[in-house]
Amino acid sequence: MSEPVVAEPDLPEEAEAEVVETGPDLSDDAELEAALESVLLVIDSPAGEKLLAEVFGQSVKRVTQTLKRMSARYTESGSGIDLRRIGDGWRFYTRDRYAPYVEKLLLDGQRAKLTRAALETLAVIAYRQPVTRARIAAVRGVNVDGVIRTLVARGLISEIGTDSDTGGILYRTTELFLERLGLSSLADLPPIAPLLPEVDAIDDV
Amino acid sequence: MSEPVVAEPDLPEEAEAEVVETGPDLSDDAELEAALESVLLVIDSPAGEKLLAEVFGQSVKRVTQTLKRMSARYTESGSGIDLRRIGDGWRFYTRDRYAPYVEKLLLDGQRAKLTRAALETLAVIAYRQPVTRARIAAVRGVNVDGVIRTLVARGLISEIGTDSDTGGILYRTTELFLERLGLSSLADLPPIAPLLPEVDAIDDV
Amino acid sequence: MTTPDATRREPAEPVPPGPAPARTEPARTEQAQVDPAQRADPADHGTSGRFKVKLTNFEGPFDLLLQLISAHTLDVTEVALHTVTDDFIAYIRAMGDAWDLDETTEFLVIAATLLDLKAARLLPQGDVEDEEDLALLEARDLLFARLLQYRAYKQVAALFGELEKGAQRRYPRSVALEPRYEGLLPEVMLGVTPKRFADIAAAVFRPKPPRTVSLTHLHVARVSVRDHVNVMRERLIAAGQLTFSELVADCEETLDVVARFLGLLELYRETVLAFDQPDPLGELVVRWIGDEDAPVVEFDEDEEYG
Repeated sequence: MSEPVVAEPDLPEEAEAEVVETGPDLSDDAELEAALESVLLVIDSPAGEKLLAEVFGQSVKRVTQTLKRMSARYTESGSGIDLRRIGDGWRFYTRDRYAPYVEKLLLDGQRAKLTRAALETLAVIAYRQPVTRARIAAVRGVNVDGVIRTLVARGLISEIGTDSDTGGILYRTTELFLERLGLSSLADLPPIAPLLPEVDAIDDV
Repeated sequence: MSEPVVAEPDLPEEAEAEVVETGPDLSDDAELEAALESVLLVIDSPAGEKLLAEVFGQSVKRVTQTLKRMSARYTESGSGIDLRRIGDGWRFYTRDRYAPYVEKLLLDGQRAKLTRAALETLAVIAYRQPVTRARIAAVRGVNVDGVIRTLVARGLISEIGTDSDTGGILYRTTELFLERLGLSSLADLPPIAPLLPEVDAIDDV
Repeated sequence: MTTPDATRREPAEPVPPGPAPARTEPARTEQAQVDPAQRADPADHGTSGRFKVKLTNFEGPFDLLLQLISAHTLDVTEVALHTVTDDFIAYIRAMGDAWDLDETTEFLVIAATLLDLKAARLLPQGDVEDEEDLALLEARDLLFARLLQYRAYKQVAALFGELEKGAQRRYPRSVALEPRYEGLLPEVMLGVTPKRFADIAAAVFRPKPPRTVSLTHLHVARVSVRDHVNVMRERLIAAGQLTFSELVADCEETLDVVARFLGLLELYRETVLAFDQPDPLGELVVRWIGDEDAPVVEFDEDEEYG
């Protein structure tokens, strides 16, 4: 009667989680390749071999060799993922031959709506402008580089000079932002609730 | 092995340039998989089978089968890329065993967890939705106004009308809630009925 | 509610469960451990601290009950409810001034049921003699059902926490577009109203709460239930009847309100009071039905409510 009888859901990651205890063995080529795949999946701008070597505690030479091998493998197998070294680092790109489908998807509006992270970052900028990237990151508790780049690209925020103290770039919201929210000026932004801590509040998403 | 690559490596290399002219032949399984890989690389929220089927002009059934096959292949080969169906669609995730390396590169590595109050409130809403605040408070025995407000602001629950009897606002969980828990749908939750006492009177409280 | 007669109801011989929904039988051994007569023995108290159970954090009365039951390493049964009544009351008293009335209400409702059960010496196998017994049994079943219900959701909440933990180890791809596609994006949509946007901002800006509620203030304030009993006795004799609001109108601290409430239950046990509450959550009217010069029944508040 007192047993927590919640049926264990089918969680394949439980087994995998145990492997993490010991950590992947990166001296194994396949493991290093897989670890590189994970990291390459989330980076926003090209990552240099030196940075990646530091992340994995491997030599620059080995990481470089591994990246080249992976890139060749993706190409040979005709994967839709294209690993290329452009500028000063490596990044995943879509393979050229499938670009028409990517374009169709984007035109259909798959990325038209802002993500939650983008919305939260935009909220910080709207209510704290002008504000630096570091300040935004401090409020949200996360790295916001990619999101800020996206918001600039979408024309919702723009740079307006640098902070005199820190030298960081300052951001503000644009006319387009007001337009999209249906407001005529920043003064029309609803006041935000008093910033009292709440025991019930949940932490950052 | 860790390759997010198409299964059939016998794609004629020399023909590739010409294929681009006419476009990939998506009736070929390997081509469809590769095309899906390209598209999955650019989305920033889960993409449903229906949307993907439209983009490729293929049946929902075939696209769904292909995605499942790809996901299984990534997992079997130990790829660092994890293709999962979460919320209302498919998306690339990093494989969990490589989280430590991903977290080295991402500042938002250690993400905050939901508080117990938030989890308990979400539990009641997930199983009883649509449900009023009063009903949730009755189950938990505590006032839930603050936590409900925060969950709404965080996008984990949303309002969907009012209860016809009491006029209280009804709440339900959102796609973001499913994503947060890594679930594909509410149907993935274990049944709660076996845990509950069989007293109808509780609902009258 | 009519005048209770607590003395009439002696612990009955164990009989098969009454009209309560069939549940797991409480283990015999547990029942022996928690013999109410033993616990009421003053010799049990005194130097032995009553706060044997130290809880770090709880979310509401059901959570507290479950934690107390678990701390006594009991199964969740009606018997367990009996066992933890004293602890439960002790927590309410100690926490009194740290809560607002909103939070306290539900605790008081549950405390009242627990005390009713204890006062009536109603064992799980309670024999049904009259309507009053039946009402008490129903109250017990409802409380027990709500406790089990809460436990079910609490277990699910724990599962949610695990799922979240697993999901947090998988990072979704969410990167800026390759430059070649940047011109293709359709017009951006925020998808929220200004009000929602402000709510999101507020949620982001809100200071992160500490993970646990400090209980360092436990044991700080002590209020004498006896004093409150005496105050209320005088007032009720003078006025004949008063509402609960009137009785607590002069209380400055929540703890005092709690003490008055407990005091009322005490007077009720002396059978000098009657309660009227026409609607659930409606105004509680307290009527004096005792003798004006009735002898004051001495009681040891620690024994009963510690």
